[in-house]
Amino acid sequence: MAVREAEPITSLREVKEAGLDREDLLDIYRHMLVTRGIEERGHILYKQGKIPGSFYTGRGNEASAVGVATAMGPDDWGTPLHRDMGVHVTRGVEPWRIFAQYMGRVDGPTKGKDGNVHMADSNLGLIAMVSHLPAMLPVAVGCALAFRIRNERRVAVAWFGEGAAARGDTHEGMNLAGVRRLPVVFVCDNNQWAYSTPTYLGYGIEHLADRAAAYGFEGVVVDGTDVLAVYREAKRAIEKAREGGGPTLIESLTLRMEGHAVHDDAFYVPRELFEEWARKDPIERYRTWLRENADMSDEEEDELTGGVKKLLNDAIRRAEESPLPDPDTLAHGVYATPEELDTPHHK
Amino acid sequence: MAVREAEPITSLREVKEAGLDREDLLDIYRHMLVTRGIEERGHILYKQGKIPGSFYTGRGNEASAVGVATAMGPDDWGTPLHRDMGVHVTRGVEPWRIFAQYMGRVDGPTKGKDGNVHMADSNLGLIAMVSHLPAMLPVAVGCALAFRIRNERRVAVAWFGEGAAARGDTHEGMNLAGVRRLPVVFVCDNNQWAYSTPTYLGYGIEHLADRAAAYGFEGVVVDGTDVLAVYREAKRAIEKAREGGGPTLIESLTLRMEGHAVHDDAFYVPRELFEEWARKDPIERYRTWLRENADMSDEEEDELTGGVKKLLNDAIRRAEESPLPDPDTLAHGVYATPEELDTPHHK
Amino acid sequence: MAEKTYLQAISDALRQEMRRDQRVFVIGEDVGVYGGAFKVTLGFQEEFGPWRVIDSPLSETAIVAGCTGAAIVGMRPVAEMQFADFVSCAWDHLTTVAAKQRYRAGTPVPIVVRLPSGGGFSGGPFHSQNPESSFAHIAGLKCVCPATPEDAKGLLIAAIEDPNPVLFFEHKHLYRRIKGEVPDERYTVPIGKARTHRAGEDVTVVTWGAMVYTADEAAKQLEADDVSVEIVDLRSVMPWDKGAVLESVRKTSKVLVLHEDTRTGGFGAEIAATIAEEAFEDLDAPIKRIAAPDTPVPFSPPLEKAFIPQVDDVAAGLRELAQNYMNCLDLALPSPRTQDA
Amino acid sequence: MAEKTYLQAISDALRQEMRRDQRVFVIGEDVGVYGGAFKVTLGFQEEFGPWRVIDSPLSETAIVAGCTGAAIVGMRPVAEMQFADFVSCAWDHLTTVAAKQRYRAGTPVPIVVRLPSGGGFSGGPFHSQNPESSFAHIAGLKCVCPATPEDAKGLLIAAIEDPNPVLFFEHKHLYRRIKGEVPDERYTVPIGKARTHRAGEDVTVVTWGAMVYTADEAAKQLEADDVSVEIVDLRSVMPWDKGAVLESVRKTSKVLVLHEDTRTGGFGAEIAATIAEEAFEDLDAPIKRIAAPDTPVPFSPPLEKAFIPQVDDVAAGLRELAQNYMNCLDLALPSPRTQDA
Ligand SMILES: Cc1ncc(C[n+]2csc(CCOP(=O)(O)OP(=O)(O)O)c2C)c(N)n1
Ligand SMILES: Cc1ncc(C[n+]2csc(CCOP(=O)(O)OP(=O)(O)O)c2C)c(N)n1
Ligand SMILES: [Mg+2]
Ligand SMILES: [Mg+2]
Repeated sequence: MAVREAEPITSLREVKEAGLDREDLLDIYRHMLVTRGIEERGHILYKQGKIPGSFYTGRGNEASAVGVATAMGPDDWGTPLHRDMGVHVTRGVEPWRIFAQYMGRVDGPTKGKDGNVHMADSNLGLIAMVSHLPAMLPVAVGCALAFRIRNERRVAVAWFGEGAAARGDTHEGMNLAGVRRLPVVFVCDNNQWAYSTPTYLGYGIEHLADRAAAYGFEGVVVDGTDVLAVYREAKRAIEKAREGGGPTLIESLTLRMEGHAVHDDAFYVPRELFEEWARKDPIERYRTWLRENADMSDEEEDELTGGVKKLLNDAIRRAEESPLPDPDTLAHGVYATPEELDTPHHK
Repeated sequence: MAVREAEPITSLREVKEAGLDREDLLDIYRHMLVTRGIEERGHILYKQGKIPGSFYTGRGNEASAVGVATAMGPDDWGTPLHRDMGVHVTRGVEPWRIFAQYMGRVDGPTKGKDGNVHMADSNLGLIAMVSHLPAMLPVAVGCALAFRIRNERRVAVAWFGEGAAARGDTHEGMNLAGVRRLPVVFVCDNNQWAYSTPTYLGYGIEHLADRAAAYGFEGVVVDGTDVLAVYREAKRAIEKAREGGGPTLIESLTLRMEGHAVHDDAFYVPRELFEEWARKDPIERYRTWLRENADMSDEEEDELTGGVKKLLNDAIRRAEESPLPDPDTLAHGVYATPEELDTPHHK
Repeated sequence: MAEKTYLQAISDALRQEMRRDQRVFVIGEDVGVYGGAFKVTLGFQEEFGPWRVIDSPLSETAIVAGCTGAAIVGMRPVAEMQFADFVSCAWDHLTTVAAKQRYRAGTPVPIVVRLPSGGGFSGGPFHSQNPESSFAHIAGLKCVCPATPEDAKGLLIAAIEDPNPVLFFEHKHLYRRIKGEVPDERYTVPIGKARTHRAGEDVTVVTWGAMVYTADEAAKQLEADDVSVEIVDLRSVMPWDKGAVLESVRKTSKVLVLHEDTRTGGFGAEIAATIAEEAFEDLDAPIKRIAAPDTPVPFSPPLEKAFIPQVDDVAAGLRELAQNYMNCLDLALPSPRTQDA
Repeated sequence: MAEKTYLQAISDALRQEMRRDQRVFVIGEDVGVYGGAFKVTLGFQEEFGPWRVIDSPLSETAIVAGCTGAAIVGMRPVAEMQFADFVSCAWDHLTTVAAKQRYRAGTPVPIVVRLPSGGGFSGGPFHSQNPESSFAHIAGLKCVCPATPEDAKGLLIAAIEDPNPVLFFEHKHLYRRIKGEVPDERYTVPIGKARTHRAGEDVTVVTWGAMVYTADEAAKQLEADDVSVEIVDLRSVMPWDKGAVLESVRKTSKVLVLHEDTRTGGFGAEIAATIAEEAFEDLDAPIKRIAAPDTPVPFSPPLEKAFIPQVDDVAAGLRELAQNYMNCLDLALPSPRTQDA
């Protein structure tokens, strides 16, 4: 079975059909700007020595992350990975907490216990990733299993990279989801590289979305720089899952626009490829679309970018005020206490 | 991509084209009889209390195991599983050693360290299975990798059950084999049940062979009760791999004709299914074919079955003479010594 | 109150919890129509339906990771490994995700993984193992190893209630062999509290699981020598009841740590090391460990018998300790320590 | 002979072996053009080509199981885990297949798995672990943990030569920090033999890997107190050099076991337990363990610093032991033991 290749979105009419009003469209833009802004600022903080450890960004993946997250319902759950900052932003994590996380401060979602994008706010329906890829994918399948057991109209979204697609966890999760037709959507962030490893050394087929057929569900390839097309495909897949139609595998094609992490200059990626994909920059592309199709005015844009700038400046300031964790808390919280389960999810 | 469904073999001409002469045809028959005989006798020994632990048979899978093993070259390697006694028999393991293995005697291939089909003679190009399924599949891929590194015209064969196809190891092994186009043939013993679990609870597609497309190689479904068709497909796949054509996934369809192991009466398998597949018994089917197409005479048949009977009687006698291991040897052999690597394979 | 096998106690406890709490479900290979390889969930699917008694694909990572996901959104999953040995296939998930999620991200993972473990039936290297030591080293997991039917029930319910990932090691050799009175009503046995299986004065045995019975037989042998043995059944190795162990050691001054898992790096080492650090001054003899030798579990009966600690091995160990004690008394003045110094 | 970093010693040793022996190949994520995450195989692919320096998919089981298959048919594979932490994804293969194949089936599995391990860089819970204790418990595996460039080379070559699966733990914190003279010619350091990193009389420290240097700094502090510390660098934890440890303990009568991995069930427990069993009469003080606390490795610098044993922690531990020794002398007659008895 050949996968379906999604068409780009070209007109406002199509967007409306997909369920977005103008407010939503601007929100999407704002989320993409905030996402990139957080990572750009993070990079600077890293260079200033304010962020310990390593530093990763998802530059080039903003449309994909924000597009999918926008399509999720408020009660849906997801397991975003290290290129998916846009998911956290879209679901409402406050940027200052992300900077606090980066800097290992107590107000980061992990309180300094873990670093960089290894975080999530479970009150926003997100589960924190681990390094091991893609260990969270079968966890998302487990969320979907619970939704199915309880007959809830909720969906889980599992992200994974095209490199991580080689791991057994991908397979076990997808197979279980397929055989039980669970309400889960798999989103492959195919950014063409896994660290220094190009796709042709990672797998022997053209489209990873073709793997969906091996599990009995649908696959679709979407241009990951087209936020509206990503949104439309995610929305379709999520609503299909919600209606009992089973999983979908969405392969979102982008290019990882920076090195694997801050220490990596990506010498192994042909320069022309970077140039080619820079021309398709998802934020620039969407900005143009908004101006051409949604009458985004100069004032609107200035207000928006100004707002983002202020948000980030304030966020960094607030994060820097957050203290480093007290070493005496080192051993706290290895085990949960019964009271912790008295949350809305554990009823 | 739809998988290819292999045609049955109907005439002697086809068989000759596939590279078998009449001697080979009778050998195949003998190997199938020996295979079933070993397991039937084993079952009796088990009931007599002479075999400790549990006991598994591959009844119904004799054609598949013998057919594939017959297609392998002498320098090829394989990792047969618990339904594949026919592979050991065809590659030349002496039956008395198998009985010794069953009974935990020192002359079994594992010297009493392991039981039942968890054995192999590495001098015959076989690697002993572990219980964990299908942990040996990526090991076979590793053999193929070595052949490729050394530019040898050798092939590895990896068996796995349709149930075990759900495990991550299957995926990782096939993905590596696919991306590197390694000389390995994957043989799925699809006997429709994984213990009590039917295929529709194991995976969400019709033919497991379809998974080959997810890794960029060919898949084929063959009737596992037709030893000659199995042989032909295995031969094709093995020679293709030998010529640099990469892996093939062969799904061999049978029914597990007994319970999962001796303690299991398989109440969960519809009786009619057993009856239906009993009519397709691979040995009976091949016997008829030999009589109709290869002029197997009564005398020939009697000689053959008589020979097998004697072989097995002698084998059991000899195995029973083999001593149980000395408890003082318990801790021997956990670690290998350097001298052990002075074997033909380690040059 | 009724007499039940260890197996029945586990089965009944699980059924009781499932009746009581809609959030509890079971998932594993062949747990449905077949009732699981050991029939612990026999009849469950009829009662609770196929979505609370889930026959999974042969897929340990998907089973356990699936439980984690379900737990995070509010379920109380109980996974069955067909044999404890196969949990190696879920090692990464358990140690990487389940064990660390609470600490890192503040997300409790209330899952239970049931693990039919232990040898004694010629199950061979892959159907006989006792992997509790490996998991007990991983912060964030709990490891429970009941020895009696009553504890099996109370600890299983405690495990399901516990907001953390709990590995529940059920010893297969106890399943049908061990019977005992089990209260009908719901109750929990606290995880981390040892039980004095046998009170004694002269030597302490610290053990758990099936070895409790081996120790008990050995203790009976020692009665003839007028040596009184105290058996501390840990009931869980993570957390383990250090207080109870140290208390017993302070009383007897001699200790034998016994387990069925292999010796080197087994959890017995932790117990012995802790005693050596915290009760050193109370000891009258070296801390003895008896455990399986450092080999895979062999299949053939004479080898397996030599592998699993037997009553005679334990009795011999106890005698040696008692003996050593006598020698110590002789040497009391001047003590061996001062001679070295 | 030339001065080299620990990293360079490993890289050069591997290159030397690959030049010498066609059977040796390397496989791992990004080991080719990129030269591996830590650049150990930088330039290797140019020299040896893409079939002896194999960029694998992100697939730890396939990498390590693939090595096993290749080894069985005659190769000498060296796998690289990008970080030691990711070896959890190959746990099942290593413990189920590689560790047991020789014992069960008589099939040697001569593979090496290189594991960049250890913390100290805010790598967080998944880029900082020291998983040697988990593997050391599994019979059939060997675990090597060199501390010096010279040992790193000699032990890596010994590991490649060894007919068994060897896990080679390279401490990342030593990679570029530690330099030393490394002979140019090919040589091996026997696996299982400890090295006296520092000779002393009063207290023994048993340790390995990066903690050797922590212990050394602490020992220097203790010089001021006139306490002479002996440091035994185990160099491999499986097999571990019990003889050398017991010998040192017999000399000093006081021992501190130190490791960077977490405490409970860490390999230090095995060492302490063995000493408590076999050198009990030689001890003048409780056996002390210093290790990381039982938590995942935290990311934020103040937490990570509190997690990894620091020089001051070790020095304090040594002082306490030395102190205890003094007390012991006071109490020598009558000894605390006889009071209890
Ligand atoms: C199991 C595992 N092995 C190795 C790594 C180290 N690693 C981190 S990211 C990465 C590449 C991931 O590639 P991909 O899945 O395509 O995601 P991308 O980083 O390209 O978004 C690797 C190998 C890991 N995180 N997990
Ligand atoms: C990893 C793992 N989990 C569980 C088992 C227990 N088990 C043994 S055979 C079996 C069913 C295997 O089914 P399949 O792969 O179809 O092979 P078959 O026995 O049908 O030939 C199961 C679940 C196992 N061997 N390995
Ligand atoms: Mg990628
Ligand atoms: Mg089957």
